Amino acid sequence: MSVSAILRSGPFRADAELGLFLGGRQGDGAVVTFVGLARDSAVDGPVSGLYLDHYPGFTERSLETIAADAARRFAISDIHVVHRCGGVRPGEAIVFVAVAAPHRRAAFEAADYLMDRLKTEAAFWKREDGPDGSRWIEPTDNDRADRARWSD
Amino acid sequence: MSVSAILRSGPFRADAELGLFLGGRQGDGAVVTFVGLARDSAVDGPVSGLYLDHYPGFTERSLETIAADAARRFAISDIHVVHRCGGVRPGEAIVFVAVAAPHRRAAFEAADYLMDRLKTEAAFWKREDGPDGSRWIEPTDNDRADRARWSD
Amino acid sequence: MDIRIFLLGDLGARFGREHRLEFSEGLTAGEVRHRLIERIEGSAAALSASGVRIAVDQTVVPDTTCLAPGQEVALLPVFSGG
Amino acid sequence: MDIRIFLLGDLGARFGREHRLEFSEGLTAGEVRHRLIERIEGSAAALSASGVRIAVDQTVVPDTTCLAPGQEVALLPVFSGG
Repeated sequence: MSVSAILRSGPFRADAELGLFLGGRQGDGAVVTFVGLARDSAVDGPVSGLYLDHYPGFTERSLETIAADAARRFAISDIHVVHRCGGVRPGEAIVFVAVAAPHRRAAFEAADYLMDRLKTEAAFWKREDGPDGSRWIEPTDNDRADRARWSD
Repeated sequence: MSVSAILRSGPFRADAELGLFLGGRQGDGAVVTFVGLARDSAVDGPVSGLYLDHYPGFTERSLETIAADAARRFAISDIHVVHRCGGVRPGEAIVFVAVAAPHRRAAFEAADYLMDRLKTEAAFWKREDGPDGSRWIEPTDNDRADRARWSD
Repeated sequence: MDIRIFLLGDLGARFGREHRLEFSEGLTAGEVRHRLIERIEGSAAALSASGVRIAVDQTVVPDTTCLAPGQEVALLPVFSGG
Repeated sequence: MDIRIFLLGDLGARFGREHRLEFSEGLTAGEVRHRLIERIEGSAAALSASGVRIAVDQTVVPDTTCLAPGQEVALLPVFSGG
């Protein structure tokens, strides 16, 4: 099993990450990926960019813990997580999650679980920048409800 | 909304499909993909290859129907499905599904639904080839149970 | 005009993928199935299995459907899925 | 050796990201919080908010935790998630 969780301070290509993750894979029938993209708008209006503040070391460990928890919980083979920090422009990938498994149900569930954890427990502090200024944001009620679907 | 479902008779690159699907996307926060790979083994032992027989025209329409049903059912923006026919070697992609949505829950659910339908209702007849000969296979009990989670 | 018949999946592998039957007045989808069984030795169990559906011009129909000259018939075993 | 203190997220943006305090015997994590509040005008409500946790050498701890010289303290607002 290979479990990796990586923090990146600049743009990365989700398609290239998928290509590497798939390369040479013969025993797994299922690969599920999630790509979270920075949107050009939010509830409050247009968004010109995001800034993800992080605490070096601490943030990386929060990603690694979430990936390791998913690996323990589901019948999967490999997990690869890439997460941005710093400035992110609309259309760029914020997060890439890939899960490989012999069968698809475990792959879907693990990816879903990873995202619910990452959206609430990854150690980031996110600022949305728009024409009317900036605001620091917290997980939405939806995010918290999604997280609550998984008992600890 | 863009909904496409394509049949391919030769190998394709899932990473390239993802790259095209992501390109220029700014209003959607979530992209979920599923890649189904040909495995090098099955319950009965090693598998040297698959052959997916199809009925030209009829099979394409079965893919299009499934994609259109998913588009109607979930709050998603775009769907792209690529499915192989003919001979497939272990490690090659059999199916690629991508769903883009403003929010991740709909994207996950639509991808999950698409795969459950495709694994039971896509008009293919699949032969597994191995050292002890070939056998034609039907959906597994798991596949049928997964499909039954979605009421029509 | 003849009726063209396709056998898909294992049916095609065992009994030949493409067949032709002479059209005759009142021919039904079910009758096509029976004529194939008569023509192909050992095919009765496989071709009459309840899971084997019949498509006429690419639409699945009941066995009682009447055919017209030049139509395309396909015998479809249970789909394996993708 | 001084205690280094990091304020993350909006706390860092409002009150400065990095601070230093002179270590003194018996200093606790909660005492660091109070000394910062005294030092930074208008920071009381934000720094004492219940959601703001304290990490010492990168591990979240209760306010009663005793510090040692040279340790690193961080004040962590509620994570936004990724």
